[in-house]
Amino acid sequence: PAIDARPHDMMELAFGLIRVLDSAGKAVGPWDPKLDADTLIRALKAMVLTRAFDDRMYRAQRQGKTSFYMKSTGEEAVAVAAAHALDREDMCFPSYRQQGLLIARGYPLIQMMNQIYSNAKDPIKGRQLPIMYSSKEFGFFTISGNLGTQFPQAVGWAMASAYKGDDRIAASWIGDGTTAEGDFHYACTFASVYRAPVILNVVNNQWAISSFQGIAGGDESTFASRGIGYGLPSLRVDGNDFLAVYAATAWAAERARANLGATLIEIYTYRAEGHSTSDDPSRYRPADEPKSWPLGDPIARLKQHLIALGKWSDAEHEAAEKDAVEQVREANKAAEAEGTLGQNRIPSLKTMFEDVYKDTPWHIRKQRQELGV
Amino acid sequence: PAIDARPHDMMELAFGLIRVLDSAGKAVGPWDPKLDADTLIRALKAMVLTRAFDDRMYRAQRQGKTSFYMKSTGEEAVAVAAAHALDREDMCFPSYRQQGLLIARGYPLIQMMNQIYSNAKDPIKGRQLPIMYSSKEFGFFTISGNLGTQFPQAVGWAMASAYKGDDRIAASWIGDGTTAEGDFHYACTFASVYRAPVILNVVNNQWAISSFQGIAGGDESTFASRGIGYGLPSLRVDGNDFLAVYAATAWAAERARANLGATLIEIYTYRAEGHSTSDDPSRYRPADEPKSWPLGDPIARLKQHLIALGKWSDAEHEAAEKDAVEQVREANKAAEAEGTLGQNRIPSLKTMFEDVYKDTPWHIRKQRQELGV
Amino acid sequence: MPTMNMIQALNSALDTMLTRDPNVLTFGEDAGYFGGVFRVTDGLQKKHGLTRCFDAPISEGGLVGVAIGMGAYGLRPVVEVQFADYIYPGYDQIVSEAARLRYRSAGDFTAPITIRTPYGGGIFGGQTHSQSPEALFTHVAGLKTVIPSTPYDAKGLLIAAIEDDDPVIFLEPKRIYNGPFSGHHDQPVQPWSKFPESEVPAEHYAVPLGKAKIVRAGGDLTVLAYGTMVHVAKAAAEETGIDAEVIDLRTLVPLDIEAIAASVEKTGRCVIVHEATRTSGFGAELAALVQENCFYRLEAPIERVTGFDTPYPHAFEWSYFPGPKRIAEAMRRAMKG
Amino acid sequence: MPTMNMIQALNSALDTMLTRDPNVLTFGEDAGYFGGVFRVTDGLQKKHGLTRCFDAPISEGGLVGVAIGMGAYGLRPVVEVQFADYIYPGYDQIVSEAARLRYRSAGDFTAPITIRTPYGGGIFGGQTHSQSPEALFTHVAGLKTVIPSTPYDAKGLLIAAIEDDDPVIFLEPKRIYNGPFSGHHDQPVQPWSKFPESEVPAEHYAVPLGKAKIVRAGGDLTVLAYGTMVHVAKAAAEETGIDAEVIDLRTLVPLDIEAIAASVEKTGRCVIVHEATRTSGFGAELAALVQENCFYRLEAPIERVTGFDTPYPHAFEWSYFPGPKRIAEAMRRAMKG
Ligand SMILES: Cc1ncc(C[n+]2csc(CCOP(=O)(O)OP(=O)(O)O)c2C)c(N)n1
Ligand SMILES: Cc1ncc(C[n+]2csc(CCOP(=O)(O)OP(=O)(O)O)c2C)c(N)n1
Ligand SMILES: [Mg+2]
Ligand SMILES: [Mg+2]
Repeated sequence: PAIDARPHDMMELAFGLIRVLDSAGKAVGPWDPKLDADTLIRALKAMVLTRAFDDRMYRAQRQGKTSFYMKSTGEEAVAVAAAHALDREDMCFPSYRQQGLLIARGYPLIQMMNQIYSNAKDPIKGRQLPIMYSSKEFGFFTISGNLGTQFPQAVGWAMASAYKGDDRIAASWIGDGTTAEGDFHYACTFASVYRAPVILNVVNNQWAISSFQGIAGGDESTFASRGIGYGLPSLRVDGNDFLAVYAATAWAAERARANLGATLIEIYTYRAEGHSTSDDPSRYRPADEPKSWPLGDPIARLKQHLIALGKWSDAEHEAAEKDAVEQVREANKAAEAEGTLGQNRIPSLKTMFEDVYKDTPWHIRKQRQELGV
Repeated sequence: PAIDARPHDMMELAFGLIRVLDSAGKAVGPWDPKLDADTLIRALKAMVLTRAFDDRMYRAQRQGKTSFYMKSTGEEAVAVAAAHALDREDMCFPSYRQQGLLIARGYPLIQMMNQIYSNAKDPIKGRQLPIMYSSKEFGFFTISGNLGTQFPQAVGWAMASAYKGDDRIAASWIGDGTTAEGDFHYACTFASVYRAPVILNVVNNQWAISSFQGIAGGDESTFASRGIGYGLPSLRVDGNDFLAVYAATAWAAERARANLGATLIEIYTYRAEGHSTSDDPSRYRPADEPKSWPLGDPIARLKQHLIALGKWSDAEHEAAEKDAVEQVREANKAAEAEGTLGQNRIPSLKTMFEDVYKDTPWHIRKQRQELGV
Repeated sequence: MPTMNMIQALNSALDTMLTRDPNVLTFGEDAGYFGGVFRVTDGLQKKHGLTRCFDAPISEGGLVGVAIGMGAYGLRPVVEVQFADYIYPGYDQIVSEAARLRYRSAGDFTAPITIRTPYGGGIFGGQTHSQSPEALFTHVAGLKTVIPSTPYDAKGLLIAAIEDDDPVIFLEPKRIYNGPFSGHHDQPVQPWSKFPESEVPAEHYAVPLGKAKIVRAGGDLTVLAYGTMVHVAKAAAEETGIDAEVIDLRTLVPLDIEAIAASVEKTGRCVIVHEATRTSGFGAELAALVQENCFYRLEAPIERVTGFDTPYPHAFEWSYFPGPKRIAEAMRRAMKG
Repeated sequence: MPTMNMIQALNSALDTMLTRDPNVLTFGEDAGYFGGVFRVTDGLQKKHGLTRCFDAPISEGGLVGVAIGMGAYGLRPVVEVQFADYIYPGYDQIVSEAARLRYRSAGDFTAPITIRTPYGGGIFGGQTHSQSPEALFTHVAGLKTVIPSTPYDAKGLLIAAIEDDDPVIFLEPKRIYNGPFSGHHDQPVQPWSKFPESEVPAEHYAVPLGKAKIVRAGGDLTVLAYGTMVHVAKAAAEETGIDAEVIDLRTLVPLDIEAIAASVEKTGRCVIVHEATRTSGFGAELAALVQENCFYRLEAPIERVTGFDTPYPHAFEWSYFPGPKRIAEAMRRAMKG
């Protein structure tokens, strides 16, 4: 629809499913963003790299090199498509499953690993659980362990941007389960009332740890339809279809930049692996469920599309996979050289007492001294 | 619609306005509850009594006999219609503006006044601000000063009732402004997921103290349409039309009792007077706005209907008004005889330390002794 | 110099900052067009425009969450929470987010926000318009907690809070918005204009955070108080005739431990006063600190005069409120001890 | 008698109460089919059915709000909050509603609910899986706060909490779910089965709320602790050789002041230990109470060994955690003093 169409007139989009790639890998329908092959190949490589990164870091945790890890396997298109549809300067307020944003924006893998290993080079000084990255420079808001809190924050950032006449917009992501938090409601309410230039994404990967999306209300209506009551344009998109996610995001971004306000997007995908390294999905869902997931693998689907376009081949894909694994291996070697968790090669102890406040007050200084640092 | 119709198939009800009484006072359309005249007359008298009560208590505050009061003027049908459509045993979780529930259910006026005057006979022992009534016996949940908290509580009560195979249902009321609290979202989510036998009412009187409903998002879509995203049947009703409110409530109650789950009802009305005795609406809305409010006065409209039916007359109405004023005068005389705020005719001081816990622990006992009681 | 009550002083602080710094804006429930239920933002929308001072939905969690995002962008939002009793829906955003942003991002993102809210009793507000939740914030690392007791301090401290780069919980003692309060509710209220603390410069000035103020010098006993209780404690001191030193803490975190320790080292006796419920109130932290810092100098147990461990009951306003009588008794006990 | 770790003991408590009392039910995020991320509700849905033990949306505010409504109806819901660090979205319903229902309705409505949640550090959980928020509840009149330190107490206290007619915040020290912890992270963890406290009756029993327990008798120094720190304090006492009396408070509100005062009257010295941040932590209340009750008997300043006033940092797990070394130093200071 036109970006200035009335939300009320596009309600059906909240109940359908926006798709571009057909089963043969052809791009069809009105949402085809008509991207050039170079962009598609860059995006494909970013998704491949994200998956290779996840696999390596998952192993690192299993090898005891860190305490925790979370993969985005099967959901790579969610973050990577957004990274391509948004401007580099737009601000992202992600959940812990959009590492693809950093990777697609070219954030150094070693920095991510240093954070995961909580080593002396960790950009956030060992203060956060692995994967809770933060990089203002790369437009990636500090990840919170508390679900949902970033949603209204993104709205506030967008309101500030609009207030400043800045044309950057904000985007945020939460999961299907997280929609049940008050923050989802706060974000939709403020985004609607103040027409904030923000994209509110609900990544419906159908599971919240062990709870099926129905426990969050997903069986009664779509998560996209939650936007209707706020008068927000609400789109439901095939999250494993890179072109569909790109198109929906680009549409919402254009709308936001035109000061037409916020959009709610439900990105319908599937969590192909465990919730985290602490989780064992076989306890609560059939082992073969991932295999039988109908909407396919976002990487395989974009690959198929590029091959259908005659711009890509199995050989090139294999090479790209090898290259990704190699990049990750290199970065990991360097990161491990800086130390992994438990080796006690961590930032200096006095940094533990810094950044609680801009200037350290007497009582924290005193506590530092009690610790003899 | 049939009580088991699919919410998705009645979405338009969330955007329209259910009305029964036409401008001539005739009951028209599919929602006509076809009530007998006796019921209508009882209801009319309850509304008249509620208004008389409000007027007297407002004066009492102005006379310095208490600290605070809130009227429901112009919104009497909201509570009184519900009281008649619900069973006497159904549990109400109201806001501070549904005093009509207690009055219609025959709660002694003097008890309400004793609470308002915080005197020695106050059933809640002087512990709450005026109008924060509580009566389990009359199915009226203790009013909270914190907006919205009763909404998920009503859902929990309803879940408990269903769990017990008890056929009582719950109903709750919040204002348009209060929909912005997380509690609104929690209530809708849990009511949807667990199909709780509860009626969730949003009383859209268009003002939240000085804020027009638009500040809560009411300009972007209807409050009723908030229910769509949760898959709840969502009705939007003319709140000054007694028959419409009755019909919508009765429909939702029947649905809940048939274990078909919760209903969200937006009751569209108008706050005819100030928010409370602490408020001066002339500071933020045109003085003549109440006069020009199109949907009329719920009492005048029901009166007109009964007269049109030939079951009522101006004379009888005048008599009913006189009688109401008389009842209130009587009760108030008796209540004032028990004491008004500031006369220090309050419950014994030791009661201040009771009911914090079932059994008073040592530290509170000690504090009581320090006070010498 | 203009004479202002505390409401006017707070309004002047906001007006001053809105005028000086385009990154400052303020919003809250009824805070825009109407000017706030206590009139603190009165006239600011008219003067500075809809985008600088506006109404917000009734959603304390949203208010704070949105303010944090604005702060992360680089603005300095000032949020009004209508009553401190209603701040809890925003508690998660305050505790989990505003307080931790700088630390968890190693300074990459910060939340230079100020959350203003009227608190305290003495106004027949019942249990949901009388609360004193300061200790729920002093326990949270990353937050600063500030409480003024005069118009002059109210303006200077609010400006300091807005200019501070960390999140500040700014609690306003609503009982003394219009005039100080001795605790003798039967006596007529004196307007601020009768007191020198109502002389408030029209222009910009800051009262530094973290500095207490001796409001009554004395040698025999130290009384620690803040907000409304500063005035009640002063009244109690006058009435007992005890040579008490009354200290207005002004900032609870970071606390001016030097001023406190210096006074108790001098007097050897200490009474702590607050309206909040006793158990785990901020008085507990003060008592712990005083005995840690001045143990060998203490001549009597540190006394706490506080609200009781019950909700604040409407009818019992003056029995619940820690008035001059209860404070005087504690002072006498501390002198005997 | 069966041998249980703390998880099994908690599971047994829930199983016992679900079996005895049809008004008891339990729910939480991942607590139904899956049995909870820490397995505390494992098997309960299978045994007692979907209506007695079920999954809930990720909505702590909703969890508590709904539980309050169930409590008002007459049920005794037991809510699991997945981590104490995530309880804040439910804070308003806990503080403004559950805690006040009985008081504000003069006993007409009550909230006999139990909120279980794992808390504390020592598991490399970083700042959002390691918090100790107990003081945010002890300040709120109307709430009881309970913390077990052994499997036996865990079952007995949880049953007492469920049977209690007031809302109870039940904090579970997750670090010692599987075995006690001396604080020496470099030493192998011993499973509970090696300790007598793991002998837990299969049937119903209650450990009364409000009663502390002397877990190590001693004459020279009193150590006050709860949860994981009880074991760390015991280890520290052994290592210093100081004849310390270690008291496991078990319930913070209502507190067993008699047991505390009796011990300090005997020893004249007191060290308080907790994981929570220091400022306004529950240790402050304990210090205030001890000096109020035992002032003339105290021979040294009361020491507090606590978490630092920073978020709990992932990489610095063992520097942040108040281990035996820091406790031992405080004990020695208290003995010198
Ligand atoms: C406020 C809060 N409550 C609970 C948790 C524990 N928790 C972490 S992840 C998670 C599941 C989230 O599921 P979803 O929102 O669908 O995101 P997904 O993991 O599927 O990407 C839960 C319950 C938390 N981190 N924060
Ligand atoms: C959590 C909370 N925030 C703010 C308030 C202050 N307050 C009391 S009534 C009110 C307006 C409510 O408006 P609405 O929900 O429309 O109900 P109405 O008064 O119109 O019936 C406000 C903001 C409160 N009581 N509780
Ligand atoms: Mg999910
Ligand atoms: Mg309203």
